[in-house]
Amino acid sequence: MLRIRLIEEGIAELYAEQQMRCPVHLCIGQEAVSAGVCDVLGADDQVMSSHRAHGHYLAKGGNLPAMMAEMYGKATGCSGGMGGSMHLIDLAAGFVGATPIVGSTIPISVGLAFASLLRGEPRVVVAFFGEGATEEGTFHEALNFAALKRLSILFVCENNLYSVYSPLSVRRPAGRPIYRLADGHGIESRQGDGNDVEEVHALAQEALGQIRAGAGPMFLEFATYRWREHCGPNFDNRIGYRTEEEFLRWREQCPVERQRRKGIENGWLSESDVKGWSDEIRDEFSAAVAFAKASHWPETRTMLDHVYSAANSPTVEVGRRAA
Amino acid sequence: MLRIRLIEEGIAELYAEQQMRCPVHLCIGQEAVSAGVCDVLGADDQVMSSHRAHGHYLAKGGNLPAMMAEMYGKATGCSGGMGGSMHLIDLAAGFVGATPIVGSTIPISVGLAFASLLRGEPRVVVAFFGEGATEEGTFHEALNFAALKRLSILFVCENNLYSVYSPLSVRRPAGRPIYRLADGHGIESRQGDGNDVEEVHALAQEALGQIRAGAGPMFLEFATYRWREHCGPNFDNRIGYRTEEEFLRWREQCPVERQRRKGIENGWLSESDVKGWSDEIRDEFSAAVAFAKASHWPETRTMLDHVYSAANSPTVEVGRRAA
Amino acid sequence: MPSTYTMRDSNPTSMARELKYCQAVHEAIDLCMGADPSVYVIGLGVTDPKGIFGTTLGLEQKYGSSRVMDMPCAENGMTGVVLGSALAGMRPIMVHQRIDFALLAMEQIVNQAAKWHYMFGGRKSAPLVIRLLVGRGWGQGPQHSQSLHSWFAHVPGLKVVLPSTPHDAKGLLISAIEDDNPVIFVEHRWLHNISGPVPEGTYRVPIGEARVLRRGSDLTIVALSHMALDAHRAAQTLAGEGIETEVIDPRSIRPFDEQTVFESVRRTGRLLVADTSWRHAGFAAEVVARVAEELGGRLKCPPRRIALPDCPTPTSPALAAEFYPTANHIVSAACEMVQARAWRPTVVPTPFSLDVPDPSFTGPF
Amino acid sequence: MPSTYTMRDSNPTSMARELKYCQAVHEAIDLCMGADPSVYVIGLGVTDPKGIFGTTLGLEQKYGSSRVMDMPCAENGMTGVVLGSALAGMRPIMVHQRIDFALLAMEQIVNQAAKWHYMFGGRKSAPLVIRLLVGRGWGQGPQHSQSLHSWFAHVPGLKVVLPSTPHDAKGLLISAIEDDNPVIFVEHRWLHNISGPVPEGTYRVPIGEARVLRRGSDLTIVALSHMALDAHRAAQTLAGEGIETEVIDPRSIRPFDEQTVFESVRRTGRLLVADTSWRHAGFAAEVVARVAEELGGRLKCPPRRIALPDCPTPTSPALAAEFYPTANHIVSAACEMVQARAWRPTVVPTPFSLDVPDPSFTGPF
Ligand SMILES: Cc1ncc(C[n+]2csc(CCOP(=O)(O)OP(=O)(O)O)c2C)c(N)n1
Ligand SMILES: Cc1ncc(C[n+]2csc(CCOP(=O)(O)OP(=O)(O)O)c2C)c(N)n1
Ligand SMILES: [Mg+2]
Ligand SMILES: [Mg+2]
Repeated sequence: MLRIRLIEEGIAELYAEQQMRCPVHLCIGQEAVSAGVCDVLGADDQVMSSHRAHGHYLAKGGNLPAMMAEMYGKATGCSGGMGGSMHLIDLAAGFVGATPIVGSTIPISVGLAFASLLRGEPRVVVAFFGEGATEEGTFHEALNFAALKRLSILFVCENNLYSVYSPLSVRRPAGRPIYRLADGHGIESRQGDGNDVEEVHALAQEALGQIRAGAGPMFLEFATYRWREHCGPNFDNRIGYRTEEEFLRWREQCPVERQRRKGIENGWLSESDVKGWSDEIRDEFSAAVAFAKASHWPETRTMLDHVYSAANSPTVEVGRRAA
Repeated sequence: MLRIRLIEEGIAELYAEQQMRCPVHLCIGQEAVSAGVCDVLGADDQVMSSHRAHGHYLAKGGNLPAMMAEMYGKATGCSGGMGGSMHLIDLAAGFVGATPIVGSTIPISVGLAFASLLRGEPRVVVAFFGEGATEEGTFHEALNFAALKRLSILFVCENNLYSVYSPLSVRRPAGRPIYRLADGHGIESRQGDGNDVEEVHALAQEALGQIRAGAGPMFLEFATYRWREHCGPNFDNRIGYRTEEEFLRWREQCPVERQRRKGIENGWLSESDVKGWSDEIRDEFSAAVAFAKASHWPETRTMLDHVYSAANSPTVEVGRRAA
Repeated sequence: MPSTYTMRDSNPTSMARELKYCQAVHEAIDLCMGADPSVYVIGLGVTDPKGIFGTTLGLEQKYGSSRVMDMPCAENGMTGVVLGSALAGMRPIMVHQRIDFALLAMEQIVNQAAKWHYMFGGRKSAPLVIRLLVGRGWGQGPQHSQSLHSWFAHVPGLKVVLPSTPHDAKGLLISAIEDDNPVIFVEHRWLHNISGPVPEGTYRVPIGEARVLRRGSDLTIVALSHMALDAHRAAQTLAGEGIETEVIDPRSIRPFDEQTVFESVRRTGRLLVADTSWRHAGFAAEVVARVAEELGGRLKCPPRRIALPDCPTPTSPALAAEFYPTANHIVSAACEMVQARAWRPTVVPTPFSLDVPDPSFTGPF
Repeated sequence: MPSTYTMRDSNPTSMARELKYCQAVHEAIDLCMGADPSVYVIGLGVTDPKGIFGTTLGLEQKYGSSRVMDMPCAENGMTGVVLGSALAGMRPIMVHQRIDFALLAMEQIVNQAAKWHYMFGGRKSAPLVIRLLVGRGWGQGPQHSQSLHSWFAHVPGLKVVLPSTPHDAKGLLISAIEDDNPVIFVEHRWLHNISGPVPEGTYRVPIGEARVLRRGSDLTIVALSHMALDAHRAAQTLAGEGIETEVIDPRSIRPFDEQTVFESVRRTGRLLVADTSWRHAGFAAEVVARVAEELGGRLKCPPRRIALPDCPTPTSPALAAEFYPTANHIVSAACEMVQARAWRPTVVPTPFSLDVPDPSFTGPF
């Protein structure tokens, strides 16, 4: 959690250099969900995410230098520079992919879980998404199928109150909580404080236990808040779609700070622990950035390399210039 | 209800002549829903439907000769022969349209209701659809918006257990009733016997009352059963997707017969009433068919006439041959 | 009049077994399922008594319901599901009974599946076949008969095939299933009943190779999908008029085998393209454009296209005959192009009439 | 280097007021909303502080939140809602910040809206404008920068416009809003900041009329959307090399004004088409095909197309320059076509660089 925070802050700081030339959606303020959920996952479990994916990628063990190189558009990036911040992947870590069309990775995650069922593989899949994604029809189609096949999938919705600049009030009927949609599909659901990593952890653990026991899909809705602008490194509480007060209220619920305080109050954490970790993380981040910056660009002659997989592709060779 | 039944049976009989050259989806067995719901609607209320639309069209007061002419592909058809059975319309009767892409008229109906809200018009819109349509994401998108804006719309789902040949068991999780999806969206819902026209009527009346009072959308799920094949005039209980026994059980619940029996037992209906009406309806149907058969075909030179509305169309005239 | 139309190869292997197109599709699936346990079939109706016009009949019984399965009516979400399963090692074959229904699934097909391999730098491929059926006749009408293959052809990352013979249907479907990329497999409803020679066992028709259905020196006809039949039939009539046409079925429109077309047009000097869709911004334009770019100055007459009139499909049977171009249209165009004479043949041998493919086809559906 | 690029008319009305393209769009909406209470605006972000790149800023304040409104993230369903409202007398303007998001709405747009008037025999029309934005640069990547206008052009029942100047943006949007048919209005993100003369008040640019941006006798360049800017810039360079190009912006690709193109190519004898999308099965093919059909034999050299390479949009800025064709590509092609010489200009005056439209544009978004 601290690691995600410091890395995201590091990105925010460096973004002004204009060398990360792709849209970034930071999860500062929401780290507890990534951290708490992924902590209960095994190496073989799989995760997918959407545009705001850094936290999920890192928490699942995604390679940091490869992520930074991806953001710098380098050939050493996790997607070879083809994807940028919105298209992260680390198959070795079980991070199967993130793409930025709202809602679209939810059915794909269900497909992973479906394959596990067909292949008799015991893993659990976690689909992370924002509350905006629950407005897309494909979310419902995915939930229905997951429920129908009783798939081993955990749906994790980070309800940060906004979809870009749009508050919940213009998007769903007042008084109808998000998790109730999952109930409608017959999927067991829980709501929790997404800024309390222990609560997230506990709910995730309970859910994973049930899912692994074969109870079918579960749905967790976590209340949380994004601190920075929807897309980009800055604070934007002054542009009018939300208030500074609201932000300050939520900042008091900082998941990192709450956990730090709890640890120190309860004696299982010391300031010097935090300091030590922070230094380590900053070093790790600096090294990743250095790696990214030093990496070479994808060469233009490779631009058409990955349009098609060449393996098992009994296709007549056609000119590279066009289809 | 009797009228719908006799007309549908008349269509089934004539279909073998192969002069109605378009797919037809008969509602025999399901008439009580059309009849019971539309009975509580006013002339200014609006209805939309899908592929199985004859009952809704007729119950809302759609013109019968125009419907028959449409099925015969004639220029006098309600859609000028361009649409056939799956594209019925009668604007004068408040039947705004039916199209056969599963689920797609649901959001369009919501759009009608939204326009009523924007324009301050007090009407209620009814969207008829099968239970298969509730699997489409667009159904959920439509329900969410209707709930958000508290629109004056009644969703009527005819759950006839099948989507073409597919039973419910391959399409939604066991034990999760359809109406619960509407609950999930915060839309009040009821379930009823769709083969009991009085129950349908009562539920529709209650719902319409609430909606007219400004309570927002409501959802009614009616259990019913289609007697004939999904598409076409025949019985198909022997081809394997359902049993003759199931069909016979449902045929005992014939909505027309139940109502007839009730009327006669309670003395407000006589056999001669039924006989008289039946004869009238058959005459009306025969006249409509005669009109349809005698009507002229759309002329080939009109084929490109309605691609674009010419009214308010400040478009440079281009050759008719191509765009 | 035969009850099914048989299109023979220009070099028929006379010993070859004949199958219907729908049987050829069925056999391809059957063979691939037998060979590779990761292949599965999913789609509305694939397990039903009609078995997608016979193409999936009996497969559930043979391979079990975890390999051949129906699905909820949720085209976009289920395409995502199928894609996800492909990322996890399965090789799904998804079926939509009409291309029109797949309009709901464009996001998953075009944004996700088509780009998956590329946008993740080649880390993962998405082996996935989507069978899309094109409806026609018996009042299918505006929403059940579109032929939107040119859309898919526009999108890098997809492969798009539309075989017109049973032989190619089987060979291309096997190639498609074995391919590690998403392949759009377009089947015209009126092809399902045609018969032709189909070898036994597994064989592959490479994706991206056109097929010359008939050799000729006067005019090259490039005809897509069901139009290949009309072109073939027209060619017979034209031969009687002294016009020798070369008929090419591209079979794949992404990748597109331009060389075969160029080579032919270099010889004939004339190009006619027949498509099952609308003319404007349709695939026929691509064929004409490529030839114009490559051989512009060397053509003996301007190229031409035969396609649908610029309107949605009208439902009335009275308009079906006018809406769909036929072998007659091809014959007329060819006469004008080659002999500069106007001739509209009154009768061309055709098993088709009005709005049905052959007498064995009666409504509904 | 100017901070915004100004494209002047070949016959500039020197007194005319200048507006940015985004302001022109804004003014068109504002005027139509003022004139007709049934016009309303809906889309993700139309009421937010950015106001769709300024095109809807302040409209909610002026007309109220029942006429300018945000919506749930539900593109297909909301398109159905918007269509339904149009059937009930409203004149909606729907906005999608990227064409890529509208892939979710293809069913409602193509099956329903496009065909409504036709399939019900002309009983009802669906007046409806869908603004689709095309992204580019700053790592928009594979799913935020597609240019799928050719898809819509293929579909009878739709009208499709893609203006390249502020003047045309305003005039065509007013025509679109007043039109009783569904109109797809494509805005390239990199056009929003360009300036040009825009008359005050309501005026209409008819849908289906091309605009000649520049007269010339040696080569006709048909350039779509943002490529019209590149073509215009290339034309200036080419003039210095003794090549006079005629630049045509079709502005509408359904209906398509072929006559203006034919008339031009008849004079110049040469055709180059520049599109913002992929070449294969894209709209440029239609332009080439029509010219080949009409003027085939009379061309002085084969026609050519300039379009995107056949891959999804790569995100890395290192590839952006290679991915997007520029004025340089047009200059090179023109030199080859007209003077049969290979020349790749090293510098063409351009306010653009790498992956951003002009220096005032910095990420994110
Ligand atoms: C289908 C689609 N529509 C719209 C967008 C534009 N968009 C990008 S992120 C976003 C907000 C999504 O909100 P939410 O799911 O709550 O995630 P959050 O950004 O709050 O983490 C939107 C609307 C998109 N990417 N895809
Ligand atoms: C989007 C879409 N997918 C599939 C179909 C094919 N189809 C036509 S009717 C139908 C069954 C729908 O079932 P339901 O909604 O329950 O209506 P019913 O036929 O039972 O009245 C299907 C799947 C279609 N028309 N549209
Ligand atoms: Mg959110
Ligand atoms: Mg049903």
